[in-house]
Amino acid sequence: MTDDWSEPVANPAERLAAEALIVDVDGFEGPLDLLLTLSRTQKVDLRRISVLQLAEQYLGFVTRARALRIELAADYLVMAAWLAFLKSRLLLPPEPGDDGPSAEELAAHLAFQLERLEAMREAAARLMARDQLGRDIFARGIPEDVTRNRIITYDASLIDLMRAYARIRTRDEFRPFVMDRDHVFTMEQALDRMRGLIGYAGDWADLTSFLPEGWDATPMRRRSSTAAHFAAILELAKQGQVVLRQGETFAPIQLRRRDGA
Amino acid sequence: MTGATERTLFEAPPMGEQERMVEAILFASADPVTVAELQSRMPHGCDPAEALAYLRKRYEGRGVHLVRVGDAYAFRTAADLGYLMQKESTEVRKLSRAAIETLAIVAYHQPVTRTEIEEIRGVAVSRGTIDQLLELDWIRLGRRRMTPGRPVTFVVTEHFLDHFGLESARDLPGLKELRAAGLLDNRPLPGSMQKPDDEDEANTGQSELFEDE
Amino acid sequence: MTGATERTLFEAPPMGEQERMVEAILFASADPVTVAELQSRMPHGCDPAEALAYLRKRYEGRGVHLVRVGDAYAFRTAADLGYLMQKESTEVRKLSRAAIETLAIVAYHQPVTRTEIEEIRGVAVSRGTIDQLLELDWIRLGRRRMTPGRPVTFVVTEHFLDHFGLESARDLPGLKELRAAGLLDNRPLPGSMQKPDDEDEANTGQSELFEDE
Repeated sequence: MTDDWSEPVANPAERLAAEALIVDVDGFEGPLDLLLTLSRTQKVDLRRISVLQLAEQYLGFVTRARALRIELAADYLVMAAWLAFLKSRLLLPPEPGDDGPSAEELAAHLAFQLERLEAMREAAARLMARDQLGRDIFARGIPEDVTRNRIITYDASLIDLMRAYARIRTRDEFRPFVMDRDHVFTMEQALDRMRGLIGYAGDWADLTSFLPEGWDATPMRRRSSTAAHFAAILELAKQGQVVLRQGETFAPIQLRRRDGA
Repeated sequence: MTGATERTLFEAPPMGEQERMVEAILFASADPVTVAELQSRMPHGCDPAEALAYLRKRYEGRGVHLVRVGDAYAFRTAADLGYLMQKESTEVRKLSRAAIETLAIVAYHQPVTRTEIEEIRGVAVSRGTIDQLLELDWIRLGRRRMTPGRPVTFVVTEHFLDHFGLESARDLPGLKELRAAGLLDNRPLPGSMQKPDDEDEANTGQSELFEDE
Repeated sequence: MTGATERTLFEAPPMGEQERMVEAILFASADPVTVAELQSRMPHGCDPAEALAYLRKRYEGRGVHLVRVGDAYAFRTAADLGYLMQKESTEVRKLSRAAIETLAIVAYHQPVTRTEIEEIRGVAVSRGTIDQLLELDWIRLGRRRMTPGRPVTFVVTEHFLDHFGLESARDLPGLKELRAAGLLDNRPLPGSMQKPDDEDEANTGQSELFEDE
């Protein structure tokens, strides 16, 4: 896979030092990318890579970069710290009672990460090498667009129709924005009414007996019609058409047609 | 041209291969392609005219034809399959309130004039509403009223009865039934419902009705 | 159902005719057409899947091929004739290495979260990289992961398959080998979860690693 690292290297250490100086850190896409590049100098299958050697290579790289006052991003330093830790763990025998992951496991995981990244890079290269649409293979040049005929149909059900009709026919009773005057009897109405009725009032009669049918059912209607009729008879009295009397305060008001009127 | 001498070194590809080339070029090209252009794009020694003739034959009777457009060539879907290039989608919309109310008035009061509809609705009826109902074939023109101005009247159609599942406009439920069905508020009614007219306008000639339109 | 009786009233067109229909529809479209859409555009009782099989055979070895893209089908020029088509080639936007790698990771590991992509690449994935791939319509959002935070996942699109000439994501080159090698596994860092108990395997791997020193 990466064994064909073309240039022959006489002295790996020298070669590596030169490489580290040439390669700008920005040229790497993160510590893992740098590690993968470094691992290639080992000229072995990634499965057989020496993680210890790789850790040393990386730490050497970081040291030289610092000597050259190259600013290293934090993640490079984090990786350096982790590799330094891994290196010491790999070199020293495990402490008895240490129940964390073994150095070998950590090293194996790093090797796995490198192998996986390498595999993805190869997969990406293979993907991009495929025949691509618009470059190697082509779609229809004169697509005949499908004409989309949208037919709009209007629908209504019998219920809709009936509701609509019911709405129109009951509109007179349904006046949401008008003050409800159903329970209001106006003086004009009462006057009209009384003018028609006084002809029959030859004898004293209670005002309440003149109230229209249905207007004594609720207090509101009774009050409204009583007030309207009271005002109406006052008007008629003023015009000299009726005579009024009341025995005492709050006693029934009585009226009769004025004789000769 | 650097390729000129090189080209003569190679034999022209077999006709079957040339046919493939023409097929691919015509397929992918955004415009019809002339023989000259085919020639310029194919390897030296090719005979696009001959390849075109073979290809044309190959596509005879297929769903796609090789057609000549001016002095150029292109693939086109067979004319008899044009109907496959259409996609019909039906969108059902609810009638507007104005339309459904107008329709209801026509149904319950037919034959009814526009002025009468407006009186009943209490608002003007737009030309568009009437047109829509005419277009839907739910109302049509009835007899002219024998009143000054001889206004046209509207009546519902057979199609309307069909759509609403009615045998005749007389089957429309009355207000009492509407109330029983819970479609009306339970309030006293001002005056009784008007029965639909019994006038028979089935044979009304429509030609004369359009005269004043 | 009303359609059931209707269907039996009409015979489906003969298979040759159905083949023509599929041919015409696919030829006319630049984008792949699904079997369901073919079905909806063809007369009742047609079997587009069978017609497609015949048609595919018919175009084998031609300059234009019938290819499958996910659940859809399209005609595409034969790859070996790409050199004739320079005129049609569209300028392909140069993708960054990050974008190409991210695309490959999405394709091979899908559905994959952004964190997983970053784990594999060992570096943060920039918003722009994801946006570019989304814009190209090569990746799209998949289902949310049912893990804490419910992170979104990315998957490749049909358009991706179409672009790279893949019938399905299963046909990605080397997919089987990568899976067999365990390179598509999402292995956590040891110690971040439970300790692997297969010590023997770890030792073998490790001893091999030491040999090179």
